[in-house]
Amino acid sequence: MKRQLTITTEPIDEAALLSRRRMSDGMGAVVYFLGVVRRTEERAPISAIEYESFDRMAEHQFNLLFDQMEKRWPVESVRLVHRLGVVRVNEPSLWVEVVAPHRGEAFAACQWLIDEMKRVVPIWKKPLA
Amino acid sequence: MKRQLTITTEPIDEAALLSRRRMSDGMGAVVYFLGVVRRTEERAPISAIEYESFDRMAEHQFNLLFDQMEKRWPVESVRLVHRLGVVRVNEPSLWVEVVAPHRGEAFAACQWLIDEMKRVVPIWKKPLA
Amino acid sequence: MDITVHFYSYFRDLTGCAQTSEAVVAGATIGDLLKQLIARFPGLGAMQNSTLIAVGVDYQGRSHVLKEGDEVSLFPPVQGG
Amino acid sequence: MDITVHFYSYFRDLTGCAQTSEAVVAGATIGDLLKQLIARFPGLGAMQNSTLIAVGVDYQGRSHVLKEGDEVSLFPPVQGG
Repeated sequence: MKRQLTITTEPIDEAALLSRRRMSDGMGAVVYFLGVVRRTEERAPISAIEYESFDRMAEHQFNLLFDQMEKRWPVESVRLVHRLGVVRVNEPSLWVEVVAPHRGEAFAACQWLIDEMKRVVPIWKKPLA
Repeated sequence: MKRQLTITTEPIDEAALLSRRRMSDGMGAVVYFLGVVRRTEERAPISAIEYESFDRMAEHQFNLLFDQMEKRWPVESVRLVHRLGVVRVNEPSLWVEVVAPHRGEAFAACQWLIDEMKRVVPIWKKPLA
Repeated sequence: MDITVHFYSYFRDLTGCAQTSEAVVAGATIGDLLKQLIARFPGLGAMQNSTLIAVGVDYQGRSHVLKEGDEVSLFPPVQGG
Repeated sequence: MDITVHFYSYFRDLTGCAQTSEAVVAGATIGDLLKQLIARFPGLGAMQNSTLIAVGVDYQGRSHVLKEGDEVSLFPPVQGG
């Protein structure tokens, strides 16, 4: 399974990510998820979220998740970008792409990865007014 | 719920579709699905799939599905492109985007839409050797 | 009365036909029409349980009663995506 | 022995500190370390059940036995995405 992990303060460039997608001709399904900062956080209006990470551990925990993903589903490639620092409302903080032979496994693997990320990867957010 | 349906013989241009995405600042999740023609169909190698549709009925059935989707999930917008005619191996035949406040509903609505499409929308495929 | 019938996908190959007309008695159902069509196009017989049928752009069951001017479409299970 | 301790997210605000050192006895567990840290930084007390603890880059439970040179990190529930 090809894996590409990017944890960065740079804005997420979806078009550039798209243009770098490579998939073999046995693959039939690509699932993308884009997480975007919303105007309200716990009912209060915000202007941005500041993301902080324990970098070395975040990378390690993502790689442990990729290891499990590879065992559970026939995923050909996973690419994940998490932005850190100040991310303004309506800007993406997370981009995930999973390529697999069939849609069932692509959806399952992508949702599982995001759920697990939110459980174990040491990234935190602070809403900014 | 905004809806945009395109059933076309033109290639699917993901970059152009991406650049036309609009979402309000209450939306936190975008799920995309891309269905791509695989090299093998029922274990035999193919070069392409030819898609045929009963156009008027396909549009009507998609709209019935969008009506149900709107009742079940707080989706802000759905865009769906299905390509017809000859689609070569490694080219996309289906592109779906769902925008919703949270990822759970975006994933659920997107998967439901594709499952239902495969049950009721009159489009057929013929593998080409 | 005359019912216009359309075939899609490989039903066109089974019948050798994209569109035809079939005369049915008043009060005839889709089930009755299907029987007549199978008698005329025996290739449809093997598929009859999985055949999907629409009147206009909506699916209808075998007991649906036909009326003058109905456009009926017959096709195999759909396979979009 | 001395254990290096890092705090992340709002645990830095609760303790007023990003990194510190804490002396523990040989054979001390993470649970023992946590008790000492709460005595020193009472703000951590209210969070103790939801506090996540890593040694190096791996999560460890309260019964994990510490050894010389361990780098321990304390932080609140994670919230990526």
